[in-house]
Amino acid sequence: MATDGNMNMNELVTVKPAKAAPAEVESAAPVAPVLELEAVREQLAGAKGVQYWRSLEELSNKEGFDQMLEREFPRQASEWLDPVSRRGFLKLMSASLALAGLSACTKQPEEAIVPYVQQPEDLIPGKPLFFATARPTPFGAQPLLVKSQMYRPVKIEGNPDHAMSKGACDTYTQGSLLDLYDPDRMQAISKVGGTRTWGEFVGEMRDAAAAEKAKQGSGMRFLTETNISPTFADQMQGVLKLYPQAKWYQYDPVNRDNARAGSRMAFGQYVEAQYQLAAADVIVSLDADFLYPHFPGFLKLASDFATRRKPEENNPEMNRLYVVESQMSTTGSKADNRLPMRASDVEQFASALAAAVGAGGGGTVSNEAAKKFLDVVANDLKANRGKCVVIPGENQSPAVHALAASMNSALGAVGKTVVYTDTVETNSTEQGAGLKELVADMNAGKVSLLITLGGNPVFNAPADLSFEAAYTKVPLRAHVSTHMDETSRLSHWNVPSTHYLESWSDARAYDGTISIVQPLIEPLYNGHNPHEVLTIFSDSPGITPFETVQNYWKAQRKLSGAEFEAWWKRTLHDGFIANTAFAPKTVSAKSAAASTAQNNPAMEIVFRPDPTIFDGRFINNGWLQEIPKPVTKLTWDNAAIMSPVTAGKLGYEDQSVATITLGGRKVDAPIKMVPGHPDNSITVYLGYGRTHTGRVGSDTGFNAYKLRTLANSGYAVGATLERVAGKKWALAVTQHHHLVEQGKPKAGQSTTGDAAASRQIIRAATLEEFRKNPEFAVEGANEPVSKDITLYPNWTEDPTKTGAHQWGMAIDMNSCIGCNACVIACVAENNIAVVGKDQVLAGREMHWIRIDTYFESKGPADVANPRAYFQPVPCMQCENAPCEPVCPVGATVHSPEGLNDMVYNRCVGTRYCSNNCPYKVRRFNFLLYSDWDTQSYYPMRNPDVTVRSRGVMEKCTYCVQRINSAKIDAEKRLGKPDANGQPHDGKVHEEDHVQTACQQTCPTGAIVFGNVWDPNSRVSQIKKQSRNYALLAELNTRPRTTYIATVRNPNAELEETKQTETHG
Amino acid sequence: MKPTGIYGVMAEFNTPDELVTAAHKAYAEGYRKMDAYSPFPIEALDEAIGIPKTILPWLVFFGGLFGGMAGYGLEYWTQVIHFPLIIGGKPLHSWPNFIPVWFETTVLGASLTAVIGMLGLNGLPLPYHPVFNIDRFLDHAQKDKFFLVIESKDPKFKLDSSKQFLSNLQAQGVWEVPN
Amino acid sequence: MAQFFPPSANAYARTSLVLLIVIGGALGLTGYELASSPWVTREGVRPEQPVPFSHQHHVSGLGIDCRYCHTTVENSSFANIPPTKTCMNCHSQIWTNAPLLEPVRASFRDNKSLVWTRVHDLPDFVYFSHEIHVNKGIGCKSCHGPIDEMPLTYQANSLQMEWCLDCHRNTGKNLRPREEVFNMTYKQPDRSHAVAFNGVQFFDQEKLGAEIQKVYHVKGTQELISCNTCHR
Amino acid sequence: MASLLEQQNADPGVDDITQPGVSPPVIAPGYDFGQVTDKIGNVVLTKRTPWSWVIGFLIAFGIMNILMLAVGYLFIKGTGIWGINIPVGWGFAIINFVWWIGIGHAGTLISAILLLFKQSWRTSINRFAEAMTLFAVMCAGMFPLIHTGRPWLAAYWLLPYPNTMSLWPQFRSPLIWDVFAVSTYLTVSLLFWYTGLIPDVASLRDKAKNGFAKFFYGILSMGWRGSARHWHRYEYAYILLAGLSTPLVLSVHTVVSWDFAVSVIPGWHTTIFPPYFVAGAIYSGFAMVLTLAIPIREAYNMKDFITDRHLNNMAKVMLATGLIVGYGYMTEAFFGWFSANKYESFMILNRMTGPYAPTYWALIFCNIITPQFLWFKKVRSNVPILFIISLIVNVGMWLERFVIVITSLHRDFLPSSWGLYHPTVWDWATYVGTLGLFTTLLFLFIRVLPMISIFEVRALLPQSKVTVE
Repeated sequence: MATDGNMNMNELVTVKPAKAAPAEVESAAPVAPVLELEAVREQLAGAKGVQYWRSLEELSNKEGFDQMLEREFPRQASEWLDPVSRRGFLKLMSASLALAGLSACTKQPEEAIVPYVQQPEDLIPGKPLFFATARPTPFGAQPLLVKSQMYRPVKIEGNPDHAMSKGACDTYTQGSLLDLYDPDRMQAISKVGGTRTWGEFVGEMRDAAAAEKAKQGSGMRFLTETNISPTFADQMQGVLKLYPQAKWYQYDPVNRDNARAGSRMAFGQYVEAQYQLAAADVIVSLDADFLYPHFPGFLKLASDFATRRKPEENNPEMNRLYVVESQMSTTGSKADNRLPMRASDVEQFASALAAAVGAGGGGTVSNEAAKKFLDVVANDLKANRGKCVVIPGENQSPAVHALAASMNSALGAVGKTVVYTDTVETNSTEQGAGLKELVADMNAGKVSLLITLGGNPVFNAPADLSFEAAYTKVPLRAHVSTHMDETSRLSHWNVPSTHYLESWSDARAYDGTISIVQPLIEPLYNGHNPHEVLTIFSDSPGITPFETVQNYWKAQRKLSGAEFEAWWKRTLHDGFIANTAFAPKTVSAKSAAASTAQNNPAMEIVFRPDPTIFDGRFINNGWLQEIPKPVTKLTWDNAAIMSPVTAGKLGYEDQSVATITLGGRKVDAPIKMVPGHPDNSITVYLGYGRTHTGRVGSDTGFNAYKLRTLANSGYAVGATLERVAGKKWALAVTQHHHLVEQGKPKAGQSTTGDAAASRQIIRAATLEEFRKNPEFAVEGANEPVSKDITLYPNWTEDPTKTGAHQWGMAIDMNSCIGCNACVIACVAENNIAVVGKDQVLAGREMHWIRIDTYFESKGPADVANPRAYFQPVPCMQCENAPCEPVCPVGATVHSPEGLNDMVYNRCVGTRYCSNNCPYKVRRFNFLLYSDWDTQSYYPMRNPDVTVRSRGVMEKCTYCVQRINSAKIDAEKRLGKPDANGQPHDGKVHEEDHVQTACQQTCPTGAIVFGNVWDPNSRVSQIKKQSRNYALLAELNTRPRTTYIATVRNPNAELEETKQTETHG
Repeated sequence: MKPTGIYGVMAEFNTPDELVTAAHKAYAEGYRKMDAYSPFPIEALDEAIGIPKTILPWLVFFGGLFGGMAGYGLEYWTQVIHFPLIIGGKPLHSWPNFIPVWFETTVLGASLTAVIGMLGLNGLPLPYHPVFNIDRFLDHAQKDKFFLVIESKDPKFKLDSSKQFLSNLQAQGVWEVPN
Repeated sequence: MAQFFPPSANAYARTSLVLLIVIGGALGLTGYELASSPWVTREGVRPEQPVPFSHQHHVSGLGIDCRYCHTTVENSSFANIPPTKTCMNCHSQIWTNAPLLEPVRASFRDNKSLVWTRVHDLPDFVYFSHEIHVNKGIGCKSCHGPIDEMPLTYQANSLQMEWCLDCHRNTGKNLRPREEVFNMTYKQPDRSHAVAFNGVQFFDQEKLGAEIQKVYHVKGTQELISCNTCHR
Repeated sequence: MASLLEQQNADPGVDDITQPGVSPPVIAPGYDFGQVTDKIGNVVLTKRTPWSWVIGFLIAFGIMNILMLAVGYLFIKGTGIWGINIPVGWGFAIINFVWWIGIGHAGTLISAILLLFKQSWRTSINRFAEAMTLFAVMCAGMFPLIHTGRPWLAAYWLLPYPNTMSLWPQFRSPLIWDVFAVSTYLTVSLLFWYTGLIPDVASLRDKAKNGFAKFFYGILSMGWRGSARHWHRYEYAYILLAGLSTPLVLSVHTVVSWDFAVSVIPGWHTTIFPPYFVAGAIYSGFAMVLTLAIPIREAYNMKDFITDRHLNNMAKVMLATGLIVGYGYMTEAFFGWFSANKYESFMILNRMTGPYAPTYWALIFCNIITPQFLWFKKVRSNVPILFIISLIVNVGMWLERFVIVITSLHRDFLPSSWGLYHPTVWDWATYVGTLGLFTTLLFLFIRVLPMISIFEVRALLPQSKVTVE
């Protein structure tokens, strides 16, 4: 059912907004009986907004303004970690109150209960509702199913019926839930002078529009983010019709200009490449990081890729991935053969490869290793015509895209492993060029009214455009944005934008399927969505976004009345409009010309979207900030990432600070070494170093946009580095890769990955080895001691085996691509706290599941290009759990169904359990990490999971709240006829789909959970595989979580080279 | 029992030897209700004034037995009967893990019995006692002199003769000890 | 008399030792009693409510079923507190001018919720589910007491963990046939009074409980006292 | 067996074994009963408190307030103010706990075991060694409580008492064993100490002029009057306590060692721990007794009672236990190699060469190299050097616990979760603060109670001998 956007939050029955851990803490930070969002809004608006706005009057006095901001706004970020603060005082109060009472005598505060006046019929308080919607991104919509508790969105999942999701969901989308409740969002409409009403804004805009009307809108410009909404495009066309001289530009800093330009070179038109990896035996990535959510169409690519990585004993087949790349990416980590190569050299490589497979191009590569690699790849491609595909990187030049297209054509891949379709954007443009035109117009004084809908161009426009200077020349500037950002502070009018969970819209997924974006909640912060803003300029002002979207689709579908209503309901229910996926286009790529790129030995710098905060839009999102970036394991910062060799040559260590100069522009950046990174190249992530953002994002990282120009948006050559003497930039890294922490690794020095290999923590084989010995993962490995070796000779009954189900999990290391989606899904599901950079530095991050990354180098030759392994580690739920016997109060005990329960309210926090956990999966609230003060977070929390207080241990419980709810559902079905007409046995079965949060969101299905007592369950089937092994089995912990060992499929020819190098 | 306001008679000696000799003589004389006082333990006095062997060791034995049984009983009842929890794949009655607490409670029971029993058998606390009425005793009994007291409860006690008897033992002084 | 302590000191010394032990014990006992007292548990407390709603009148007097108001008790962990609309279903017809009901009418008129004081309030780390209890044959009365006789609602039991465990440890003692769950006049079987279950007459709660436990698949003690049954 | 106390003077003690014929008396000659009583009693009963005491006390009290501050802040903020993290869940708190508990072993050991072994030289030092035990155990006992995340709950959830949650402690946990072991140890030590004090307090009562002092000591002495019948039971009780304390004192550090040995962590999970911990405890305990005895006998001119012979004997005990501890270290290293267990061998290698290698080698220097000097009589009779060695051993034993706790935890099984531990200012403040608490209590003790057992010294004098039959 669709919410009509009219619900009143005040009416909600308060079933405890958030579950509280210890009662005593409650007394100090009482949960408001009624969720008074109005009051919150007022308070927030009053507390910061007013002062903030007053200071905007002083735009001319920039210095004073900045000081003001420092004092009033971003400095509050320090409160996050401030040792003595108001929160500290509250904690003192809670501690003293707690000390005053004895456990059971702690009297609970009186609580109010507030029923509806009229209860919605579909609402069952205590049971969640699920609504289908979609999250628009520049690369297409993410189809979603959002869990709503009492009409509060609490968890985002992928839409299982949608081909592009199949129930999976990516890292950014999982994290976007926190953005909805972000207390730092813009709260009110304002003009330079202060708070204004929507009416005033509309009035002034209409006046300005009227003035424009006279000159056909020649001074009117719209700047939006990449638009994938057909309705919006339609609306915009309508507006542009009214103002024929007006112009609409789209700009996203992470855009597809290169791909579009390449597509035009190859096909003469803009097309979208849809790779069908399920059909590909050989995949070649030319610097394409397609196994990470910042790649267009990621979910499907990852899922298709993984389906071909599951060799079984009786079917030992899998695909092969070659990666040539300019960083150590998740994709490179999964590669069977990987070649680190500077981004600027890839074009030559692509050109030579195209020549080798007969697809135009030309030239050769000079480097011996690269040449060998190229030959092998070319042969393998040619041997697998029609079953292979070449994927160009988003960062790569248009020429690489064109070369890839012509290789795919030449190799017969088109129609098989790649199809070309229309673009996801409603109006494809080369955005950089557009922005350049807009800046020129602004500078020329041609622009009198600029409406910026979303985006933050002042921060992220190419540095050489000097957007800021041009922007301030526009006489009237309005910005619609979720946060007060760099663009907002230079705009006259600021309108808070809605979050996608608050607004009506529509959007195309990468495959073209259109979803209706439906809101799950009334705008929390008076937000207005771009559709609504655009109606101001249309000929039908005042219509709501809901009407706008409905009207568009009525027109599109040529439906009306009940017929439309039925269609509409079904569409909302399904989450997408059936059969709207793009049909493949028949296009043929021109044979690409040889690359003219020259090898330039100067230092190269590669700009990439950040793995956690993307282009900077998620900078104020604590969940995403704290997710360790894949491979680097870095949190809360970006860094200049380089290879250890380059760092050594330049005399840098991790955390050294260097001034990077590129084209006369400078920025100070910390150094982070990553094995496998090509030498003489630096990778920087975009989006950090924001000057105007919320409390979370302030003072994090450095601004790489300062170096990025229009012409070199992917990479640039010619950077110079200069050491900032005596300065260290503490980098909060959650896993150190070298045995000498934070030091300089010496040549040939072993990594933790080597230790992991020797300890058989990661077990891997090549496909050849697997074929020869399918038992490689268990043979010769440390196996558990016999259960007979016990102090209790007459003890035969196992007390853990009395439950109706026995839960277990299998994690396929071959499928895991290290994308972190599981980590953040777990954070959202289990109310896991954000701790901040200082606490991460202290080693106290709270994630219940982590992705361990190991680099393995079997010999010196491997050090520069090690194999990488991802190993997600949640609680193992050991049957002989070492944590349990050491707890003095019985706060961690075993359930009869084999779960290792953690009872937060019983825990006194000795941390003994964590010490004794060989897997170190337990997390401790060293301080009060859960935010008990910010009211806006209360509705976000999962009411089925306790919010932990300080001094309490916590850990993964296999999402026991989901298990329990599934069990209750099953028990209620007891005796009723089941699917086969038999009386139901009251147990949870495979078809009940009880899933852990990590499993549900995993794009590659690497995590499988279920009842290990049911021999037909998927988890039992998978655990039966020969590759199944338990971590540290020799400790006799008998973990319920087991791993499926990695099998790689490297090309033997390249392996030989490695071997020779190793021995030579 | 002679209704008398006199607790007994007290004699002071300079050395332990003198005290022990005097005690022997008094015992030989037939006195039984008497006590010797010294600033440190003198084992020879046990025999000299006929002190029976104390039952304290038995009390301590039973104290320890009780402590141990209570400790193990508590463990067994709480872990096996009252709230059986599955801990680390071990049986509910994980007896090796119960040994340390059992041991400690045994020692605790025995030790408490030893001290409380000693005090109880000695009739302490007893801040007031007739012997303290003698100033010489107050000043020297806990320091450097040795005293022998024949109590009036003794059937052979006769104020004059007992006093005389003590004086004959080369006592440094002899006093009547008022009650 | 140079002796410092008077003869009476002996009595004082011994008495004070005894007193020390007695006082220590008494303090412990007081602590425990206090912790389980109604002052802490709010057992028997009738909090002030916007409207003095009488379960006695509505349930015993009018015979309204529990589920008329507590609609979700069989389907959700939360039994639902009726919206004002439910009250107004009847009270727009009867007692339309009763001053006592003015808050209800005002709520309906102004579209503003009534704010009740919660009577049965478990700590936030306890996850109690009405639906499973009701479906497994635990009557309303087992926890809520004689709610049909309460002119003003109060908490009939301590709702402390030991109270919960008492039933989770002795599963059979409160089970009744599912169709009797909402029956306020239901009586446990005894020698003189039988309860029929699955066509068999039971004269003994122990036997009835055991039978229901078997038929309804009520879990055993080990599972019901497992921590994650209530805490997560 | 009854009169062991008395028999002591007949037995010269260990010296006879090593240096026949040359043993100096335990107590300097020339004292009579009265002089002994006055000399020791006057320290307490003097009206003029020495300036040195006042200054020393104020310094100690000042340092103790650092503890109050640190613990106060800890309760406000949580254990996050310390340097602990995941993987190193235990830091200074547990190191200090084990260190203090170890120190707390000397007193009972001297009182009980040396009593049973008829070592008469124990007499002059047992009283303050026992006091030291009590105070050290108090300092130690504080740590397991404050190191928990929620001490306000741990304070009583660790005890078995009937409660409305129907819950009990989990008796399989070594931490519960700790609770019982440490509290039993504290109780028994207190009883032992108090029992020993009764006759001496009675002496003070009778000696005191001031009414308050008379009352105070009168209450404490419970009306002790030196009756032969009382002495008879008293001696039984004392010997029984000694007999009970001996296994107790061994059990306490054994239980503490089980905190580690029961776990699965490489470097912790080892059978050598109980004996090696007990030896270490005695080692550190004697070192601390020396550290205290040397200045105290200087300040209060007690050289006649705490003679060089005492220092010499304690030095020998240190040497012996130091060798056992050294053997323990070697055994650990040997296990690491001989077990062929990759985690164990990595652990010992990491100790010797990892980030905390300096602490390991410092501990080897302090605990193995330094005591070797004690082989030489010249060193044993050189009081300043002995004092310095005792300090070094104290530091060494603290480092030992640091090495055990930190290096084992910081790199255990999965290399991905390896980390480092850096103590914060609050870690140091808490540690230093307990030193303040300890010395404050010690100062108070010296001022208020006799630091040497008067009645036992009396019994040591030659004139106490009964020659008649």
